[in-house]
Amino acid sequence: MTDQRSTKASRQLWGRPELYTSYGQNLRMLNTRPKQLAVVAMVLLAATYVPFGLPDEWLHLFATGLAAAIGAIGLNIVTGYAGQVSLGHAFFLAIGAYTASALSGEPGRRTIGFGITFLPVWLLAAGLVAGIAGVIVAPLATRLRGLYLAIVTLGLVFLGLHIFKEWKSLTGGPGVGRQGPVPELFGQRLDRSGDLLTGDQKMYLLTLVLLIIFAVFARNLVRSKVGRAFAAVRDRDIAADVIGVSVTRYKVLAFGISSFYAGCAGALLYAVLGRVEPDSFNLLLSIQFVAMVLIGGAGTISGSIMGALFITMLPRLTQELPTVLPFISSDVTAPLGAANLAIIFYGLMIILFLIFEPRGLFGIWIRVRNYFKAWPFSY
Amino acid sequence: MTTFLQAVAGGLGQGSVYALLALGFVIIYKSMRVVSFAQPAFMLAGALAVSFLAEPLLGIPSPWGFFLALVLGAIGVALLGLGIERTVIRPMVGKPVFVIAIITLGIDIVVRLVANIFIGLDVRPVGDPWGLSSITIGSVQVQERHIVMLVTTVLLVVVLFSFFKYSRLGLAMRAASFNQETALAQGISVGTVFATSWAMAGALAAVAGTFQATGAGIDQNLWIIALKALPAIILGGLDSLGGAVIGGFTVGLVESLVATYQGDFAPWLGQNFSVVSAYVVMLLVLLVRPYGLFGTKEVERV
Amino acid sequence: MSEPASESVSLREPILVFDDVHLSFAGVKAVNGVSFEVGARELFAIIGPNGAGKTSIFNVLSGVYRPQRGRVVFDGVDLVGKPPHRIAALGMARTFQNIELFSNLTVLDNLMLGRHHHIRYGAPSAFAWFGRARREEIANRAVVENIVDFLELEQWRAFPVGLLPYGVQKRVELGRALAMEPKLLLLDEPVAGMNLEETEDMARFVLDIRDELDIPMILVEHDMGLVMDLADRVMAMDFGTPIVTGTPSQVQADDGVIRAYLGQEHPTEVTT
Amino acid sequence: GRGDSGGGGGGGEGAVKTDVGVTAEPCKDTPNLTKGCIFLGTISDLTSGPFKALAVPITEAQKKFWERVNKAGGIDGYGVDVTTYVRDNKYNPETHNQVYQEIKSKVLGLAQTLGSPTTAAIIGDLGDNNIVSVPASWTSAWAFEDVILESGTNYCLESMNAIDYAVEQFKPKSVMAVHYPGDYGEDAAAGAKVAAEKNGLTFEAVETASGQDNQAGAINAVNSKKPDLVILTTGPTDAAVIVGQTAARGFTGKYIGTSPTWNPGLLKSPAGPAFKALYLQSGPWETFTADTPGHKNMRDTLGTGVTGNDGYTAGWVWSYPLQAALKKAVANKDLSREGLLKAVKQLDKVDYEGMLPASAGNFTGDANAGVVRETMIAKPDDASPTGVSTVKPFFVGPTAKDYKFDKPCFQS
Amino acid sequence: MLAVRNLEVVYDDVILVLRGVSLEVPEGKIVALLGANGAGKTTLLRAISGLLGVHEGEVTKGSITLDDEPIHRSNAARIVGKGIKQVQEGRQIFAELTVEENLRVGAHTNIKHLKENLARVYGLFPVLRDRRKRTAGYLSGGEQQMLAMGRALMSDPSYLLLDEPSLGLAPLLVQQIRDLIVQINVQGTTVLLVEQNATMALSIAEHGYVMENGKIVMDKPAKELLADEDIREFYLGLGAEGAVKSFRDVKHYKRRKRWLS
Ligand SMILES: Nc1ncnc2c1ncn2[C@@H]1O[C@H](COP(=O)(O)OP(=O)(O)OP(=O)(O)O)[C@@H](O)[C@H]1O
Ligand SMILES: Nc1ncnc2c1ncn2[C@@H]1O[C@H](COP(=O)(O)OP(=O)(O)OP(=O)(O)O)[C@@H](O)[C@H]1O
Ligand SMILES: CC(C)C[C@H](N)C(=O)O
Ligand SMILES: [Mg+2]
Ligand SMILES: [Mg+2]
Repeated sequence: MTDQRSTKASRQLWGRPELYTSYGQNLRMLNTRPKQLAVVAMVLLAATYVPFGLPDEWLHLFATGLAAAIGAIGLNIVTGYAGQVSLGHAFFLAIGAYTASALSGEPGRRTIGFGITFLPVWLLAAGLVAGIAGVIVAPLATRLRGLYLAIVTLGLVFLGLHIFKEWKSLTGGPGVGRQGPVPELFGQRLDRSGDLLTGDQKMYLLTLVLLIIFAVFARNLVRSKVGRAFAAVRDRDIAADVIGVSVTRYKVLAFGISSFYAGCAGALLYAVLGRVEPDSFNLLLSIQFVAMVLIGGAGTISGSIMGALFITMLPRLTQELPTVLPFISSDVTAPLGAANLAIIFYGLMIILFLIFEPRGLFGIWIRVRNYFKAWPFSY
Repeated sequence: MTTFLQAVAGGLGQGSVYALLALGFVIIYKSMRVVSFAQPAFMLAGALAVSFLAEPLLGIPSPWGFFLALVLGAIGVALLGLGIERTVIRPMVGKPVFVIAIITLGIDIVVRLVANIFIGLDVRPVGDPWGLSSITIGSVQVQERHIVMLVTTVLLVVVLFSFFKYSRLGLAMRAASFNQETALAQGISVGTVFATSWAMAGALAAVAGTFQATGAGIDQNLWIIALKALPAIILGGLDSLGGAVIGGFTVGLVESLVATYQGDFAPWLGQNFSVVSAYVVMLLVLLVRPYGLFGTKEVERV
Repeated sequence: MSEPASESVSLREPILVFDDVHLSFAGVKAVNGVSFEVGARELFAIIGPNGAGKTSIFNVLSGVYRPQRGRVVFDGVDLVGKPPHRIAALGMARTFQNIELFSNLTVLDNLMLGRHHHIRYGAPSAFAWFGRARREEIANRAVVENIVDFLELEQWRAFPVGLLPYGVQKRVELGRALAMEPKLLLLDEPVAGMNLEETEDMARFVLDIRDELDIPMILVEHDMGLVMDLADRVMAMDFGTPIVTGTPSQVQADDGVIRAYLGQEHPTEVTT
Repeated sequence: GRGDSGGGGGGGEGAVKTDVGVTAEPCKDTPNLTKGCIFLGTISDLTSGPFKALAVPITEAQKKFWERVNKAGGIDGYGVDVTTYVRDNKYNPETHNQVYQEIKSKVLGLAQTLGSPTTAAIIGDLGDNNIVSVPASWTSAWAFEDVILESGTNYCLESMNAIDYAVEQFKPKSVMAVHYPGDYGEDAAAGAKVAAEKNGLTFEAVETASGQDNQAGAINAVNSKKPDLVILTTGPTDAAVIVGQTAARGFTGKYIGTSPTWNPGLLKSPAGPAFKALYLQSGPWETFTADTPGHKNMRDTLGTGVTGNDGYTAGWVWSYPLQAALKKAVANKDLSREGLLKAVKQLDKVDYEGMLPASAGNFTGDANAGVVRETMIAKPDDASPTGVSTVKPFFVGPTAKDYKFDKPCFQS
Repeated sequence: MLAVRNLEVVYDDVILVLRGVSLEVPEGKIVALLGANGAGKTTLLRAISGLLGVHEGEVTKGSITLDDEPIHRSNAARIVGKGIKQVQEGRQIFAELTVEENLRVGAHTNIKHLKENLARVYGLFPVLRDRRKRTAGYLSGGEQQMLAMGRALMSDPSYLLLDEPSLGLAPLLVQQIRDLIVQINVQGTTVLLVEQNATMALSIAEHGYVMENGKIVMDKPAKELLADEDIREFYLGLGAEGAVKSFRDVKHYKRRKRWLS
């Protein structure tokens, strides 16, 4: 049991053209050369070309998407991995957003503020408060299944909305809102343009770095004992219990971690967006996150990132329709103008997408990969 | 006492809208285990169809023209539901229910937007003859439209229940929802079952939408009311028709009573607490009964 | 038909005492006053008609059902009222009548799940991965590879179990139970639905487990050939109550057992 | 990278200085105005917010207003483009801020930023970047903001006048302000409170969020307290629910709504009879059909295709000061953001073509000097295209006349 | 007569499972289909009863005919309507419905004779009558198997496709099921029987097919199959002299099939 890399050292993983010389190597996150290269290339591109080659408006959008991706990973942990479909994500996003806004807000305004603008402090606090809320809510989840759970967590969103609307000193009230978290790092306001970088560039880089950290952590989690336990709880909870996985414990853990991610994402998202209005934390927001997870592919971290970017960018991309299809009016108010068409297109994309590939973007990637693997044979 | 009865009357009227919506949700759930997020759009489409039909039909003496429009509108939305089921939902049979649920959401977005274009900027009257007029029964002022809504709903529920009782469809629906392959192996045409359920749900949503629009007209945000049916169906149990009706009326009553009394007794709960009161009741029920009042418990055995 | 194992193997110091257990479901008495003991190296079999309560006994043992009455002492610990995962940690492992594998996971992951309570690190180490989590994963992976070898699962290791043939799935389930390093192994119809070749393989593994790993077992099975050939002792039951307990040949000859369960023809005889 | 700032237009000696949002190429719709193109952004409630029925005609009127300016030679040879950067805010401050961030690096100023709470969400940024903006709202906060080019009275004074009028007409004893949260509703409620106190009436404020299903609390408050007069500051759809439902349950008091609370569509709604019986509307200027030169120009420019709506009137009136400021900036040879702001501060008079009192349009400094105090009162009227006809033209009530501003009303 | 000709079935567009299977089930007969796990027996039954679609499977070649009328393009409901009914492998009952509701669903295509058929099934499986109002999912494994069988009989099918009906049943019940199959066959139902319990299947079948790897590798009258040396060794577990071997001996050797490629 103690030998680690000696005896059964070299094993070939099925379907992989590589030889592994130790379990450790086999267990690596990126256990093939092509995977390593692809990820390194992606990160380089994201860290160099994007921030310096694209206009600020797009960076802003990317930053939004990257912050959302952290939330999507969180939802994927509880829904995709642990199988507890939650429509309550908006609630946890809100808790994070408000914790951070209150901590970093200017004291003595209409809304509560403590003036702690140092980013790591409010980010962690946002995650922790949301995580604790998740742990408190989780015991419900152990009693409920499937859509019952989904709709109950939806109830959480509605109750949350009510509280946030009423608690004006925290949220500014409906239709008014408050300033989002103030992102400051070592005395530098990250959302304001400086001599070297614009605010959008800084926020983009910030969200990128944080997303990478959160994604790597999530990836570690899901390939560990904990991730396996989540899958067990998801697929067959009685069997999981019988082989020694405490169902309650792992459901609570999944909710806690997921909410922690949601809290951090909420805080970041609104640091990017700049303004928080309590009505935003509604059913639609929750559903958008579910859509991110499903469109990206449930149960994959990279899928969540793709899904989040896709869902955040799609409305903006459809705005470009008139430039591509000149017969569409760019007049916002025209019945079949770009604004309306963009929404229709958004709906259609979701429909077509999931009909064509219910496993999501990740599924498309798998298809492409399998196609090239099997090429030129069919069966 | 008058206040109480007035609140009950209003609650039952509004509850009938929730009950109809809840029935639609439950019928689809019963046949395919999916909560269809397209219901709000069907509701809006139905009200809209009725508002367009009611105008020319109002030549027929008042309430009858409106009811005729209502029937035609319901049939129209039933057909819409049928068409969407056939083209968009059918290919997804057997796929994870949450994927289908998100697809219904896509349908909702598209249908609702098209409806919005027809609604235009102003609130659109639905063409009902009652408006906000009310009659006084004893000392209680009851809105006429609430009486009509309640009566129609009760009639519809009776018709629906006898249909399920005397046709093979009810059982076939449940069978299809639990195990499509085995249902097929018993000779059940699962496709027909699904199509029927979508058509029925569409028609019910159309009626509910029209009723909701009496008294205030059709606004782009009318659909939000459909979400009130969600605590109703959970309360009653996702796959219980009776539960849907009871849940719907419960939500209506709870809301109305909370709106009436909470301001005096528990103002600290916040001004529009009535809006979320249904969810609170739902949570309380679920603490005791995880499958709602009448829902089927999922069987797990090793 | 071979001779039953000698008495010496069985009744030393029982690992399990099942004492007057009652379990009923809204009127159906699934287990109705059942008592038995299993010896430390024994292969104990339970037979009985469908619905006799065999699986229910397993469910009581593994904590899925809580009996209304009775005592279940496993390795000196009373199990009644303990949740399944605690019982699992005490060293009770089982397979299921209907395969209960995690069908989206690979064979290796399923087996690693069997190691769950042998892996000690928690969520914080899991996030960090490097260090404790990685070390323990590698160590436990080695244990799991031994089981893969033992059950001849090499060629299937990286497949999601949902795609595997039925017989192999049953083997993986056995492997998952073994990965738990149990003190008692419960097998619920391990060869149902298997062809002869697979049944023979399974018989071989069961014998190996007993001989090489020294794990006592309770076997529930309708394949009388297998039960009679392998078991040290057999308990036959009907309607939740034991009819007779004894050596295979004793049980096989019992009139009550023949009437309720075996029927007139001997199942393994063939008329050509 | 950085945003593509469209600046750098107009070279040559003695040229007009520009930075963001002014290009040297002419606008695509006005190739004849060769000096360049001034891009102005519009953020309005165009699809699904509570004020969409008002916002769409506002935006349309402004488009027509600037078309007319361009036809008449533009701003001294510069064309004005208000159609390229139009965004929908759904009357949500969060969305408002988001779309503002999207367009801010491309425009010189905002031809419209609709709503008080929404504009409040970006006011800091507008000030920091010297982005001169025309509000589509009338909150008293604008009197204290340099970059905001407001027109007409504010909700605070409007409500004071409404109460003074009601006191004169039907002698109410109790007043309730039912209002949206934020700088719109709270401003009106603050004014109502001042007037109620001054007139010795009991006063109560009830806040209500937008959305048809959020009105239960307000309806109950009105029905259980039964005030004699309700000052209503919401959106039209919510007003219909409140007025309709309270009337259906037997409420017989009066309502006076601030101008954006009204929409001609209400008369056709089920609540129509209730509105006719109970409702009056206050307003910052005469309705669409009035007889001033400005009103006439507006109607001519819009053409016969449109049905009257006071959204048009508002959009039209609000545009005059920006036209004046742009003119002054070009005359100063400085069309940069800073230059435009400087021009605004020099503006002591704007020609509203008679749509506002002659004194209106003073942006040089003191809030009390700049503010317009006249309002009018109208009542529902099926015969009028806008659904209302004037019952009392421009007047200043005693409360409003003496009121001194030292900060926005809702902050006191 | 039910006839399968040259059938090829593909799952997920790529997994070729049946490679040209031909088989005949003459009216009024019992035909047994044997084969190792994964040979494709269930797939063949699914193809006949029109249930491939649910599994992303597709008939790519060949035909299935019922009295010379092709049925491999019909949908499942229509095939059941023609009197072909499959008892799926592995207790596919409606777990959340009660026992009696399960039986009533079985009668979907034949509600006229609901009462008689219900009585008949309860007569055959008295346990089911006792458990009538119970949720089917909580039945024991064997009871569920009985329910699946009983449900198929509710529509009086003329062709019954049985997929491992003896799986998980007690020896006594296996005998009863065997008698039952004979009995319904005598009453006029044609049976295609897929079984791992070859002894049982061949003892009542007229004709037997052996399938390996998606192909029929042997096809003989049941009597001859019982005499076949390979069948005796690999399906019946009999040694050369006809003696039953003990599982205790399995350690010493591992059998390998000879006829396979
Ligand atoms: N959770 C439950 N709820 C209701 N009844 C149950 C439950 N579990 C078991 N039963 C009933 O208890 C009886 C015993 O079931 P059990 O599964 O123990 O039988 P078994 O001996 O394993 O039969 P088989 O050989 O068919 O698997 C059966 O009649 C069954 O219907
Ligand atoms: N839905 C499916 N998708 C892909 N492959 C499948 C599917 N169903 C079955 N297969 C494959 O087809 C082959 C034949 O399976 P089938 O179930 O028909 O075998 P069988 O002879 O009935 O076996 P058993 O005795 O285990 O029931 C197997 O290799 C199986 O893995
Ligand atoms: C014109 C209106 C849309 C203005 C809005 N009521 C506000 O001030 O917020
Ligand atoms: Mg059992
Ligand atoms: Mg099979």
